[in-house]
Amino acid sequence: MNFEVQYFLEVFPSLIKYIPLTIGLAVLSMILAIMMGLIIALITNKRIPVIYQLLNIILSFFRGTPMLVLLFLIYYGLPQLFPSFSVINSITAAIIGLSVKNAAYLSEIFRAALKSVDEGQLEACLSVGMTRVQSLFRIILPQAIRNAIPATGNIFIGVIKETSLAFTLGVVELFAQGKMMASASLRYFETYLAVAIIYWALTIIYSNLQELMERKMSKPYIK
Amino acid sequence: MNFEVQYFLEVFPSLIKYIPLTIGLAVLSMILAIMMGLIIALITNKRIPVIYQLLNIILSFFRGTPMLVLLFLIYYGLPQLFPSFSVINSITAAIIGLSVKNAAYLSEIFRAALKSVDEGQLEACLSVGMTRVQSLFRIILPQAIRNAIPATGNIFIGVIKETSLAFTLGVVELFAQGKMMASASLRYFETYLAVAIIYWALTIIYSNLQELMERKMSKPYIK
Amino acid sequence: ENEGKVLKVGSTGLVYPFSFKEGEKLQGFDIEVVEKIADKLGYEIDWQLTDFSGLMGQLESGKLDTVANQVAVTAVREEKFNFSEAYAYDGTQIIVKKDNNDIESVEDLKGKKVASVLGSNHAANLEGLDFANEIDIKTYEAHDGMLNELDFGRIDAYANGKNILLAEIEKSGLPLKAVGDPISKERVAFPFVKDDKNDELIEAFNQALAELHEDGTLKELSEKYFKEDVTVEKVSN
Amino acid sequence: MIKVHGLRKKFKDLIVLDGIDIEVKQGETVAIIGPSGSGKSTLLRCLNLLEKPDEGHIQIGDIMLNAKKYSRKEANELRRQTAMVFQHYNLFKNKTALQNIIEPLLVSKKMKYDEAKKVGEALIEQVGLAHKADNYPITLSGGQQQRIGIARALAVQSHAILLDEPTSSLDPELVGEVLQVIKQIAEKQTTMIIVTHEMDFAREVADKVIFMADGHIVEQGTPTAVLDHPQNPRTKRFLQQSISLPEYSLV
Amino acid sequence: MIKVHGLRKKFKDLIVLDGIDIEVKQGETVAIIGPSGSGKSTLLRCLNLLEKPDEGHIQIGDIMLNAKKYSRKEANELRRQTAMVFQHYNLFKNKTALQNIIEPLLVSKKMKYDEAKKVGEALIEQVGLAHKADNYPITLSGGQQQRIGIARALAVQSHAILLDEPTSSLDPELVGEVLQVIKQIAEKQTTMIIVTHEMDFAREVADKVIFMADGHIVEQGTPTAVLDHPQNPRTKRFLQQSISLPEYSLV
Ligand SMILES: Nc1ncnc2c1ncn2[C@@H]1O[C@H](COP(=O)(O)OP(=O)(O)OP(=O)(O)O)[C@@H](O)[C@H]1O
Ligand SMILES: Nc1ncnc2c1ncn2[C@@H]1O[C@H](COP(=O)(O)OP(=O)(O)OP(=O)(O)O)[C@@H](O)[C@H]1O
Ligand SMILES: [Mg+2]
Ligand SMILES: [Mg+2]
Repeated sequence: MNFEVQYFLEVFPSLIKYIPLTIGLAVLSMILAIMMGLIIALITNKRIPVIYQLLNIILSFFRGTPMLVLLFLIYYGLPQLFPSFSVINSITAAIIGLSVKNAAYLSEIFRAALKSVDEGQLEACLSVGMTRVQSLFRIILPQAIRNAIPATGNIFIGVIKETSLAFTLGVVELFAQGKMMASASLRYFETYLAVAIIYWALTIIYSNLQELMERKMSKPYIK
Repeated sequence: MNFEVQYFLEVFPSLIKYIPLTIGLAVLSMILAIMMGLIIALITNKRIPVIYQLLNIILSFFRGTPMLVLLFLIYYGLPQLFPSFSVINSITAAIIGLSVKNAAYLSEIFRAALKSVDEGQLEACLSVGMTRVQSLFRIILPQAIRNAIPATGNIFIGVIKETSLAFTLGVVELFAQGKMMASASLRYFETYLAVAIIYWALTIIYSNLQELMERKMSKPYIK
Repeated sequence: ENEGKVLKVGSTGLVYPFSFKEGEKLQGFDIEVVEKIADKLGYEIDWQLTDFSGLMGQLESGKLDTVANQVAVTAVREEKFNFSEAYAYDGTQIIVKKDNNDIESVEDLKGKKVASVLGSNHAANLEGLDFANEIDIKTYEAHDGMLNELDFGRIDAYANGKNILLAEIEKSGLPLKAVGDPISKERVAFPFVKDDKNDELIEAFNQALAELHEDGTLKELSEKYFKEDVTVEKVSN
Repeated sequence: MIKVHGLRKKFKDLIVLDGIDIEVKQGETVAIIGPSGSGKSTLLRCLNLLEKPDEGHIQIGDIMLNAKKYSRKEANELRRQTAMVFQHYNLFKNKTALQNIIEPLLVSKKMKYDEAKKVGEALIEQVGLAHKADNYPITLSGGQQQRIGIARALAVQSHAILLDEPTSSLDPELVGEVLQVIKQIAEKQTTMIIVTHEMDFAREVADKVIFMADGHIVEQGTPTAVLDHPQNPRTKRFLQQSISLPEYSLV
Repeated sequence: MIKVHGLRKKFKDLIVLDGIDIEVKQGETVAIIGPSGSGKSTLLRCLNLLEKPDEGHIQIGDIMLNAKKYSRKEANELRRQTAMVFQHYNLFKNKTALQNIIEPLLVSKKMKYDEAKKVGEALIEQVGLAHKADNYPITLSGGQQQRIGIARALAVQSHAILLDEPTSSLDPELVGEVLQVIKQIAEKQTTMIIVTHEMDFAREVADKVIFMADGHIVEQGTPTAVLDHPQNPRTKRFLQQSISLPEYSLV
């Protein structure tokens, strides 16, 4: 067989340098996505007639469009329509694209999680004189979060990988670096295997963090 | 502005021809993914010590690795390790990659859905003399499916778009055709907008089907 | 006069031996040519790495001044962009497995499975053959696995730029060979957005290129990467 | 003091409250009884606006509200006049027993943490659960959860407490401990309205018993009057059915 | 006929059944009473192997099983000897009332659909719910759900029926209708074990009453013996507490 172990091992140090950028992009996009997703979930939860339908159509666009196309439209398309958008730099555009798109997915997850919190919890809050907003932040959300963690984790793992699409906008991160190394060495298999292993390791690390968090959050729910 | 409407409209007919292939790939991969995902969910649900940990590590590899890398490893990597794999054609490799990867995601969804069915349902089945397998197919699964539909729908929408990665293996479907037209005409914006609209339409059509299905399945649960 | 001015040049870093990374350093034939030109004109280069569709998008939306990535001059591209003079010549080359004796000329491609890659003009050249409809043409997204694809025997032949293919066959050591003469000839040049402001820059590029030809720098670079001079149009064939 | 006048509530076409008039004096305990679906819960829920009434006037303490038109602020003010104890306890699942009691103090009353904790500890002592202060609700028995629910309702020191079948989700053994706590509170001259199926308890604790059916108040008066000498045939039928289960219904 | 000998069950370190011996004759109805946590549910669940017992012998009808070692096949056979009625009904949520009754016939008994439907319709008639045959469980009241649950248990014509607090999730009003159905069945000489808190019902229907506490059988005998003239002090205390709630517990 034709697997060059030497090269395979040498790939890692150069790839590892790009982990901070990948993680940074992913975490920042995720934070924004969570904030937007939560706001959307709270709005759609109320089912205000026209806004609800409109929002649903917009959300289906973001959910339905391939990430690559979305990034392309934001970075190259928008400036054609509105010249002032041309000041957006590539990293900003990537973060906008990643967060908007995943906000659309997260809003569905959050909506379901909010629904999963027993109606009686809100009633109890109101009955002791808390306002709706207070109830939301002190009682409802903390319970909803727990239900939303696994699905949100899936999205985050997705985002980590989707950052690689930012290469279209000129952001060289982990995967882009891997592609470049592969095409310089022509050792695609070794390089891509190394890339896979790094993503795998990131996923495992994150999964463990998530499990820790889940365990902590489910403390009140264990008999 | 520099948007060529004429070209934009002309793109559609050529793209639409590729919808059947995209849908075909997506549906076939999804069916396989669902079958595999269900089997994995049933196995992991039992938490058999060694098998459970092992399976989890394998699953995290498939969940964590970018689809593109996975396809690459399957199509170009495996034959280097096992020459007999070189007979796999590109469509087969794409379907394997798509289904294995999404099976890993679905298994988590199904596991949660199975858990969400009240333990009492299985006990009721057993108490009237049904076996575990009978209980599963007649009572537990039909109830679990209902809980799993929204998340499974998300995955399916994802698969529709992920089929486009098969282009790396030489499978020309909807998005690949779009890319080819764009790079021939250099009209990326117009072409990609058309691509986005078609994916959007597919998403909306699917979402409506899903809502129909959800409504049908929730008949027993409406007071 | 251009002291301290910045030239934004895009490349993919994905095409050996034109534009690739060794460690963290971007290098390759195209890269060095632009660096030499920038030196002459007194520009700092701000390299932007992105994939090929991204390059075209960035060039068009004014985020790049030009692209150094083996951009061949074609009719469609000339509609959108102005080009500098050529700095290299290339052609669409067919390669096959070494032990393949069925294909000895372009005509032998009839009935065979032949691959090309998105975004390259070589795909268009293949489709432009008189008997193209008799060839089973397959397009792939990227060049990545193509040599392996040919080696595994999943395709019969592969068409791409002659300069790339020869360099890669040598480097990879795979049992592949070039067949016949290139089926087309292309000029490789620097594209610029059609804009009066760029005319001056193109003029300066052309001037610099002429000087680099003159003093043998281009020839030297070419031989460093290709072991032959691809910067002049071959009169034979 | 609670005054309700002409309270009406429909769910779509279903008339659930059909003109209810009630007066509860300061410190009085009123028990509401009646068959399932008669509107007892809806009445309580309208009093603290968990359900929006269609028509009528509600006065609790100094706050008076017209169901036809009221502002958000008025609603909040009225709501603060009462605290509710629910059939299914509805403790905050993500908070410990003590935190459940303190939470409304911190949030609605903007009390300092230390002060709130003192109040909370006194209350949890009062319902006999000081040793369970750090338990999460799920680890408490139904009876214990309900006692915490009562302590939480007491904490906010509202004008009146509304209890909706506080013992009917409990195992028979656990009913006693909860009723005992409620009895103590009633004796302290807290204004209370309690919906209950426990006739013996109503007889013992209530100053007034109201029998509801089909969205109407059918009969009201002292416990003896309503429970032992009912006038209305519907009241009689209801009392026969529910006091002496299961013998009667089996014959 | 049910014979249980030396049945033991631990949950981790907690001994829940500590050597239980029971004999129920063909056609007999046995009522089990006892405080919460005494192991009543666990006992029933061990009988049909929903819970795996640690030790002991169980015989139901012709099928005899040693808890220490039994095959899957033996377990299935024993399980078919009984049918269970649950406190929370546990109707199949995705099936209509009639389908709930028919399902075990189609699946466990491999009956033809038409035949099963006939049996099902007779049973749903018997529990008085023919008019609700096509309703899904969620649209039925608790009492109606439990009656369907009983019909489902009857459908498989097992050797014995086990009922675990069949009425304790029900609103007081709905208890009667369910007890009535159970009484009818008891009169038909079905072998039954029923865990219940309804003392009056136990007195009327049971041939034998068993009082359990802490995983032991403390006292057993005729209803009159156990309920009216209990010998053991624990039985006495338990009966005092639970028969006459809430008066006693409040004093
Ligand atoms: N949110 C709602 N939407 C529609 N109908 C409702 C709603 N809440 C209650 N109802 C209906 O209003 C009627 C009165 O219900 P309510 O819960 O007030 O009765 P109740 O006297 O409390 O009965 P129970 O003793 O069973 O608690 C019932 O017919 C019920 O079905
Ligand atoms: N699956 C389980 N895991 C651990 N402990 C359990 C489990 N099931 C029951 N127990 C414990 O076993 C003991 C007996 O429980 P069981 O449910 O049999 O009591 P019970 O007599 O039915 O009580 P109740 O009247 O409340 O239904 C209790 O202490 C209970 O906490
Ligand atoms: Mg009620
Ligand atoms: Mg029990």
